[in-house]
Amino acid sequence: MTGHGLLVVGAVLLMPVMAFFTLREDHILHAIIGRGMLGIAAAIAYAFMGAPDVAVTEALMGAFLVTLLYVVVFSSGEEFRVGYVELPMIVSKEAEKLEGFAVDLLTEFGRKIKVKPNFVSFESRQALLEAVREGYMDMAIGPFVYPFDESDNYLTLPIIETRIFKKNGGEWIDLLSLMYGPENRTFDRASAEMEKGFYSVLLSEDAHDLKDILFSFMGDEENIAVPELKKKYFGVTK
Amino acid sequence: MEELMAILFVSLLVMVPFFSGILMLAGKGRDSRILLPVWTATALLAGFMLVKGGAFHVVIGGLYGVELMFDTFSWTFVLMNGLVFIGVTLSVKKERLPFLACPLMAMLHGTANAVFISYDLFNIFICIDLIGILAFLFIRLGKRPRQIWSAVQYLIVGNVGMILYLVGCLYGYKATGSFSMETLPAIPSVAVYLLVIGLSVKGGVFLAGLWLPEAHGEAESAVSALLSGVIVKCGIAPLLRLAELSPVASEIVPVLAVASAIYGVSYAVFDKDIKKMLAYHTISQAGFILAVPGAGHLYAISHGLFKSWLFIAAGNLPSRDLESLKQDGIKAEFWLPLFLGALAISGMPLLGGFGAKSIIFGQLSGFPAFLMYIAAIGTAVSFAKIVFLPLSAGGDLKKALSLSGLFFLACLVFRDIAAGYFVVSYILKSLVIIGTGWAIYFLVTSRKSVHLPKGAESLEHIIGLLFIMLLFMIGVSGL
Amino acid sequence: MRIPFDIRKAYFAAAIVVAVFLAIIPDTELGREYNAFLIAAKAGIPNTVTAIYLENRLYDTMFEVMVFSISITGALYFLKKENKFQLHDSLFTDPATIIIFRGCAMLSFLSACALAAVGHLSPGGGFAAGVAFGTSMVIQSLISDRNHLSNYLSMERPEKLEKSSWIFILAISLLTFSEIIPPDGVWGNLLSGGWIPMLNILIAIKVGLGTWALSLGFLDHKWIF
Amino acid sequence: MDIVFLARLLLLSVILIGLWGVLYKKNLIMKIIAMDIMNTGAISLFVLSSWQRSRAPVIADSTVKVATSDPVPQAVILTAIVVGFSVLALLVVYVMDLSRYFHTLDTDRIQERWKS
Repeated sequence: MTGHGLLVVGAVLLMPVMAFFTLREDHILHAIIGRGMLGIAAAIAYAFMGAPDVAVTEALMGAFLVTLLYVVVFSSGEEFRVGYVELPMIVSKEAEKLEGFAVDLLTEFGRKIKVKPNFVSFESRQALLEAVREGYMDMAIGPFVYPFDESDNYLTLPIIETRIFKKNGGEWIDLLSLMYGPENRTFDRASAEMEKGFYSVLLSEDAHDLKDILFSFMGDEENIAVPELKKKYFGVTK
Repeated sequence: MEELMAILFVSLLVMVPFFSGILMLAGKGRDSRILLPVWTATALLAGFMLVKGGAFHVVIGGLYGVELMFDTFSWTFVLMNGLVFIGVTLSVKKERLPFLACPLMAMLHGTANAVFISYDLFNIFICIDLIGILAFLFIRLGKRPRQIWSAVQYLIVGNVGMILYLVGCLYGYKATGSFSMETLPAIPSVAVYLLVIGLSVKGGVFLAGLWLPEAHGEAESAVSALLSGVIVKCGIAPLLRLAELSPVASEIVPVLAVASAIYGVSYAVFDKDIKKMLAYHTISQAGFILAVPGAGHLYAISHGLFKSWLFIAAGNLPSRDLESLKQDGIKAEFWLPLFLGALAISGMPLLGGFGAKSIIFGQLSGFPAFLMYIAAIGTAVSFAKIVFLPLSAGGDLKKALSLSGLFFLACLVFRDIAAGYFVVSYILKSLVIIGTGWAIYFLVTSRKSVHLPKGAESLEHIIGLLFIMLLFMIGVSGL
Repeated sequence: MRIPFDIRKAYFAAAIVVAVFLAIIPDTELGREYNAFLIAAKAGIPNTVTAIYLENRLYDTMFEVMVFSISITGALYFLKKENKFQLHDSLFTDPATIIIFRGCAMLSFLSACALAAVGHLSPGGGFAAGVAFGTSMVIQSLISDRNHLSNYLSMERPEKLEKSSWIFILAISLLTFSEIIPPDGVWGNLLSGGWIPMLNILIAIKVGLGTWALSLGFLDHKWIF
Repeated sequence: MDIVFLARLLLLSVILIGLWGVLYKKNLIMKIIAMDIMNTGAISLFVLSSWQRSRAPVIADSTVKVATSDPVPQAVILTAIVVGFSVLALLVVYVMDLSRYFHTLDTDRIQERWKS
């Protein structure tokens, strides 16, 4: 074996070693660094094997790729998307600041699991329901009432009790919309029956882990945040 | 002179679509009908060259350059490319396509032409990779999360297949010192197997192409039409050439073809989702195309036409579920195209599929022929589900055959007349096949529902099966 | 479907056997040592790899440019569409890091210029140069305020430049296929080898702008996983 | 042992390690990195095949005949490097988009959703 041959074998030997160390890692950042080193090992090997063009390209491309992936990992932040349709007390926007029971609840929930909610405004109920079904929004809050809004396309999680006014034709309206919403003029309250319902959070089927965590968050007996918020907005503790 | 002709053809078939794609990208054009002249030019040129006949091949770039081949085989595929694009463009005119769709269509057209005329292993590699990226973008255009997942699956499997193809190219070059397909008989058999596997991933052939039902079933219907009509052919056309030129491949490809035909049909018979069913039929029809390498291009043109028509017709339906369609019935304007397409794919005389199937069965014999007959009957069985869908009231038959429908129908009928297989024995044979299929449908499959396991369609399985197949091929040839 | 452990082992074993088969295929001695010589004599430039890349197999390179451009276009299209967050401030504020990064950016920019200009004479070439340029830009973007940066560089003119260089590359390819090539010039000169230096620079511009736009797209995004 | 044979074994093992990653890694980003490693292995095989134990294919003087490495595989593999890079960049965008919808990059969990 000549000296040059030894150099080639040595450089090539680095490649499977680097590849192994890259893929042995479960941490993505370490794997990216491993990929960078593999690129350098490959460039050295190519240079020894009489292919400087390929070596230059591989080295530069490896460097760029690693920087790019590094940026991806570095700027990753966790969030979940909540669509809302405004409804006083549940979710409302005043002076560029969102407040309301559901908003505070989800913010509290996000603080607990260290994921930020990202609230997105929607014009109409229909548009928001569509977005939840398509998976663009993980959750929806606003005038959504259990059991009237139940569907196979998403889950409903009741958060607070309310009253629903229902007509024979199937038309219905919830209490808060009737009190504050624009519909209160067109809806004839006298001919409607009153039923029990719950304001709810709609959860997309695509919100994979989120729904389990949120269900356990709401059902947790020791969690004092939920009753406190109920007291703050509605004056009840139940 | 031939050199000059080749440059002219390359600029017309490849460069013009590329330029128009870039210009549409820059000008943010959304109307795909602007591109109709480009497709028409392709189709007319191919038709003219087919009538004129003759073949020549040219090396572009001199020493170690890229070899291109212009013969009946490539012109047939180019003609199919042009016709399918015309039909799809006519059918999607009313929708507002997303901005990226039109430039991508133009580039896809050019790249597909480049694959069909290419006679160079490495050039085919790079063209198919471009096709893969375009298909990847196309599948994603519909925006549903599941489409993203099927696109990612498609690209990962396709890329592993392409790595195998690349290694095959390398071994070919090492043995012969050239990438030209003419050297195929001289390259080692392991390299040929690698090439076959790499191409069959893109071509949707048995086992390697199991990504296909997910991707084709989930994409938008116009996209599915392009996927089944053109993109799959970009894997199949080089595979056919391979089988023609290399003795090693000519043994292995028909085996894959028969397995593919049977596999696709057996899943399609029991599937209740109309788009999934059509996607499974793409796998089985890939088997029909590859069964006789010498005549595959004649089947491919028919398949491209009726499959893209069927996908477009299925996209208009109110529901994808065949059970609910059976209960509610479908309106006449949706029913007629589906009905005609289903008859065409089953091999009814006068409708494209007949001539194609006659060509295939005319050249097959023995056990493979028997298995292909079973696959043909299975096709009739599964399409009986569409043929016997009930009509609901209130349909408008006049609207049934829109511009694109008329176009496809005209192409199919012309195709069958051009094939010239109107002999009593062939007609009888195909009628018997269809009749048997429908009888089986009424007696057996319409009453029972069977769920076949689909576990092999997950990502790791497809990638792993590529290597199992390679090992199998090496083992068989070793014995 | 959760995959049983055994089956994947079988897949891997099959792959190992295939690899062994690939390893034992004997090499044939074809005497290709003087290939480079023939090619260099024809193209009229010393770097034969570039000669093949940009003259003999320019048809392949044309498709390669298409692959690269289309994937960048597609990536940017899907990056732009939704969830565009606010432009962030610089990721790094530590002065020592900033100085080192600035040096790196400068170095890779200079190497990009060198690689593009003399790609036909020495190892290197358009693609390597473009990627080096992209790297220098992404490093620059990591250390400086993006709002500040976007005051200087609006993305509109680069986009036009990218599209036009794309068209020029295709047009020059067509000219090369039809063998309309300017004279070779003096061996080893900066301006020799027909279209090759021109193509190198055009590809460098194309790839550089593409990678730059891509890295900016990545930087403007918050990822979730 | 022949150096070229030894090097070829090592490079094929790079491809195999990449395949192992594609088969066994659950995280999609890791799968993509593994695929890139496979690609690097294939590229290295090309470079190895071009190596004829001689100098780089850059010729100083066109009148003196010298033996060099084979430039053809090197030139075509430059193309393949670019293609691999483009595919990778696009895949990263898609995968990150996917993670937006599923809040996970674990392939098993994504596949679980359509287990019909």
